[in-house]
Amino acid sequence: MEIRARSRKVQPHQRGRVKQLEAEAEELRLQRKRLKAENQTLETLKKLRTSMNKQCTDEEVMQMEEDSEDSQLLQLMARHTQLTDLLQAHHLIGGYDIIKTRQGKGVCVSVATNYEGVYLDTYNLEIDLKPKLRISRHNIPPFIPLNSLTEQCNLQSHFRVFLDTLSCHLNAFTGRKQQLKLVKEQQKSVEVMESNVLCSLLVLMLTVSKGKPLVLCTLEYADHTSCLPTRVHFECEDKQLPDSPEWKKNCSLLIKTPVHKALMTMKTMGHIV
Amino acid sequence: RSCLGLTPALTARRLSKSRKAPKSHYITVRQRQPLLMFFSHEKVNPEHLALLLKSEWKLSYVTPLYQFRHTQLKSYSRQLSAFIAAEKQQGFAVEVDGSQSNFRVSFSVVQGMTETEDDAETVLIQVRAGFLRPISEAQRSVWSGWLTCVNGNSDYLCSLPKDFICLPLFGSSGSEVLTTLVQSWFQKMFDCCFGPLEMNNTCLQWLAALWTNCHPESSIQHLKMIWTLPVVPPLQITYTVNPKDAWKLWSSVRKDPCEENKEEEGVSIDIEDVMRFMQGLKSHFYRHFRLDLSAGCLKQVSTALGSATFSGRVKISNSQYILSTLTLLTECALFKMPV
Amino acid sequence: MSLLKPFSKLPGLNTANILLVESEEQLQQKLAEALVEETAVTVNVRLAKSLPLPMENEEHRPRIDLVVFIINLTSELSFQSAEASLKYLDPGYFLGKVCFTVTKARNASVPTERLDAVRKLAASLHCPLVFAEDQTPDGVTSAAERLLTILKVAAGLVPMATALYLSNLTRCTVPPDIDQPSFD
Amino acid sequence: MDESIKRTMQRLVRRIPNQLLKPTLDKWGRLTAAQKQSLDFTQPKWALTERLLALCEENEWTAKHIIELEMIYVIDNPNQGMWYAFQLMDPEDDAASVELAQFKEQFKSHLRELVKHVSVKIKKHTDEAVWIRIAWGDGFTRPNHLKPTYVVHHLQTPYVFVSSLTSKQKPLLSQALVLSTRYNVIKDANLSGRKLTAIRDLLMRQYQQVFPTKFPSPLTEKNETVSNPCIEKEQSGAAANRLQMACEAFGDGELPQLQSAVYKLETKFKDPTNKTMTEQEEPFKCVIKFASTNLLESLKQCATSGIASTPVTPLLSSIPLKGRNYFVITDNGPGPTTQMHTSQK
Repeated sequence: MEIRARSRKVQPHQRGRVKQLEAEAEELRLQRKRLKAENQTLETLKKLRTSMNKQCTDEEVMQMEEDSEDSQLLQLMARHTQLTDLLQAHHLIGGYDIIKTRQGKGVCVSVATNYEGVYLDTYNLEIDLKPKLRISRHNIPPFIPLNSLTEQCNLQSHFRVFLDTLSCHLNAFTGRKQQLKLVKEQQKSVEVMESNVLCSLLVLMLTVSKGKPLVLCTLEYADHTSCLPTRVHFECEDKQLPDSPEWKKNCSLLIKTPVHKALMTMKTMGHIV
Repeated sequence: RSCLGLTPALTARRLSKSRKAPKSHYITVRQRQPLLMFFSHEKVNPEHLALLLKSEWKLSYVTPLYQFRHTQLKSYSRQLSAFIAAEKQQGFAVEVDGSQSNFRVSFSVVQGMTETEDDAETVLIQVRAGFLRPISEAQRSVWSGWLTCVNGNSDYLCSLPKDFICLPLFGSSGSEVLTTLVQSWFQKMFDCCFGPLEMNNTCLQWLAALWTNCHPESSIQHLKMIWTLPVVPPLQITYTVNPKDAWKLWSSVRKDPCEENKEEEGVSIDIEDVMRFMQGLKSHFYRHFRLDLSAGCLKQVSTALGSATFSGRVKISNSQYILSTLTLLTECALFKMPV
Repeated sequence: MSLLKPFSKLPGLNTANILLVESEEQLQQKLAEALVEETAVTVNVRLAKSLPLPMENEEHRPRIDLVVFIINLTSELSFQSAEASLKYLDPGYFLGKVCFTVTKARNASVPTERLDAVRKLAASLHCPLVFAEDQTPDGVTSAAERLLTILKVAAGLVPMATALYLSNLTRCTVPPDIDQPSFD
Repeated sequence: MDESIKRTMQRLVRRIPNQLLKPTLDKWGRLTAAQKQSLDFTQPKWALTERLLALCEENEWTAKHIIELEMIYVIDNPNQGMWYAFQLMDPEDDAASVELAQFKEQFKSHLRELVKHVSVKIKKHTDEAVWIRIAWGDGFTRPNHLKPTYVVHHLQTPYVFVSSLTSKQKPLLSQALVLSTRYNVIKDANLSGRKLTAIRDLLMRQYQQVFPTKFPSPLTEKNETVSNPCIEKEQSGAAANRLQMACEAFGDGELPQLQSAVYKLETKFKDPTNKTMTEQEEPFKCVIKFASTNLLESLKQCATSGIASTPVTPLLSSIPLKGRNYFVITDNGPGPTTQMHTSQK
């Protein structure tokens, strides 16, 4: 509210303003049109999906084809959403993609990672079954402690536990990586001073406002299975600043929420530029 | 090449299927048993021999020379010097190291580099660069080459008209420009042709076997072969075998020596032996890498006794086996002769 | 072991079917493209790396009228592979329905022995031997033309000529002295 | 001006190719606008070198500045010289939390304890790699800036890449590295090549690996070309299978560019047609070297074209799998096992 009020105060030229508003209105109208079209497509898709789920007869599909020109595309889109939903459900109940290889002498496990509903990298492990379980090939980066995980979780007897722990590590890692990517994309004023391949350490340079000293924010992710930092630390020439109630709040915000979201909130609050 | 020709000697141009095992010929100093009558040579000038062993030679074949006389080498020396000087004046870029220099050519006979009476004596050509002063210590050898015929096929040599001398193998070492000049002078003078002498798979395999066969007398240090496989980018495979193991394999694939009649002619080596030897090496490789070397091309063979590449570069490092190596190369060069 | 048989299937109308066998799969595609250019008859080309052919294609594979073995002379493997494939052909094919094509014969790395071996093989099986230039489009076209001539006869599309008759005229012969060492 | 600085500068300028000289100097940012203007990059190298040496004197650049320039050039052009990979083993508990500042300080102090005269410069590069330049001296001589050792390490990973290290310096560097990264052991990873990026990608698994999946393979789809209906490939299934196997063994897309792989074979000679050799007790000793401008690509092609049989032998697939290109192969004990195991040098 405060921000809006302030912005209203600054109105330079009335005429220019009218034009600007007109353009804005036009754009909004266009957007409405687009949204309507989109909505309709979604409606059709929904219909298609329900009919698909009911395993509709061919006749109905034929009917659909007459209705719209893009029916084929729509069909495909519907099928696609259906499949992604299935896949998501599969992962939700804790499923891994496992297939047999080399005539049953081995298996290949895929561990998919996602963060905030976005699918990220998929990692694979090829595992020999005999004489005992052994990872023969994988594409997991070397900084994920695969060897110690196999020992800790006892690969031989608790394969499932091993996969869950590994998945946990991988999801946390890709999640942190994604957060870093988002920070770089969304927060142009924030400078990433330091990070490492494991994304377990992040040093950010924050600008409070022009002319004021910069704040060096260090985030440590000592728990490698988590997307949230274990320690947040501020450094500033203005020694008082980190202890101010505002920044105390920022600190707890950063510890509780993913860094890109926390920074967004700090920005809207006006704590950083 | 004619497929219908019925004159056997002229159509069948392929390497001998068997050859004598190389014997060490101490061709420089040691006197030899007079009973080996067809080794007409007695001594090769050690200086010449050292020169032959020193460098790597680029090989070419030469068709028979018309009216070449071993007695007129002095005059050839003068004529070739003059020819090079003339070409230089015409702007032929024969500068060596940018220095203004005169080229002095000398022809000489390398006595004793023959195996049969039909072989013409080897001719050595050296080009030295001097600094204007005609005779000086500062003269450096800038180019050398030789023409030879060792154990040339007597049928072929005898079938040549009287005025032709056959020295089919030409080796050169030094600036390419000078090689071209010398070749063009020979072409003009003796109505002959030069062409590059590539060494095909069989020839290189023969060399590998012949050198390995020498191992007990003179260590080969290693047997190194280089193959290239026709993939993109090309894959080069260097196969280096321990000398003892190479020799063991070689003796295991040789036919039972009892069958051979061990006369003074020595043990003969059969092409079958060579093929079995190569097959053995290839199958050992295949067992490990499941990759078939037969799909590729043998590009180079080398041992401590010498090395040879597909493109026709040869180095002979050991004087004892120089004649058997040159015999094989002479044979290769003779295939290129017109019939 | 499944033999490829020349007469187990019915011929198609105005159709000739050719099988190109080449272990290196270098020339066969180019050659196939040149062969199907033919307009007078429908030419079907089947490509294979080696014989035997996979069983699952058995049913819809047309009758093969001519089998061509393409041998790259610079590669020993190429020759060995062709030699090994031969035993999967019904003897009936050797009555004029097999042809050998060699490439890279002019390459300096080719040992003369290998060409001799190919010629002996072709001669012993009473097959023609065609030399092909694979580097230039013209070379490929002319090789394709020569193969087409044989193919049309083998497919019975040329009146008054049979494969057996043609093969008697075109089969490879070996000079009598091929086994003698040089000059001796 | 110090003669050694002059020599270092001279060497460095000579090393940098003409077309890279301007961008590198720009990045360095030690030249004033006017000085930059005065440099004519179309001039021959020796003239440029003379001019830069004069500027060197004028601006009173010290060794520090020259080192800066050198590091800029080397970091931007990492695919030069020979790089060797080392592997850190047996981490301490706090190995995963070593951060840059701590590492820098520790490494420098540990190395200085071991060598009296040594110049160490550490720089963090944008791809999260830490670049270390070490100029070695000994008890009596000052650090030699003409032959520096370069070390590249990604914190929290067990790999270190080193170029131009002598055997005398190796134990010193090893000790400093082990201590400052909080590991216990460092060993030769048996991987080397001219391209740092290639050996890094191989060890960090930053290239496209292919795994068997139950979904229709995108590999086969990619290779289906529309061709004449009259042309049919009889063995397309087998070809697709070979391609899949080759991709599983060596990867897909752009493969790390290794130049060579060496195998020291000390295995029994076994050949059913050769009784004498098969009965030999001693192994057949030979060394096999594979070389290509892109070795993995060449080997992959061998497998797809059928020159190499599929499935690819573990010996060849070990190159990407284990991230090594030097192997010693011996038979597995005296038993009848035909399996070969690779053992460390």
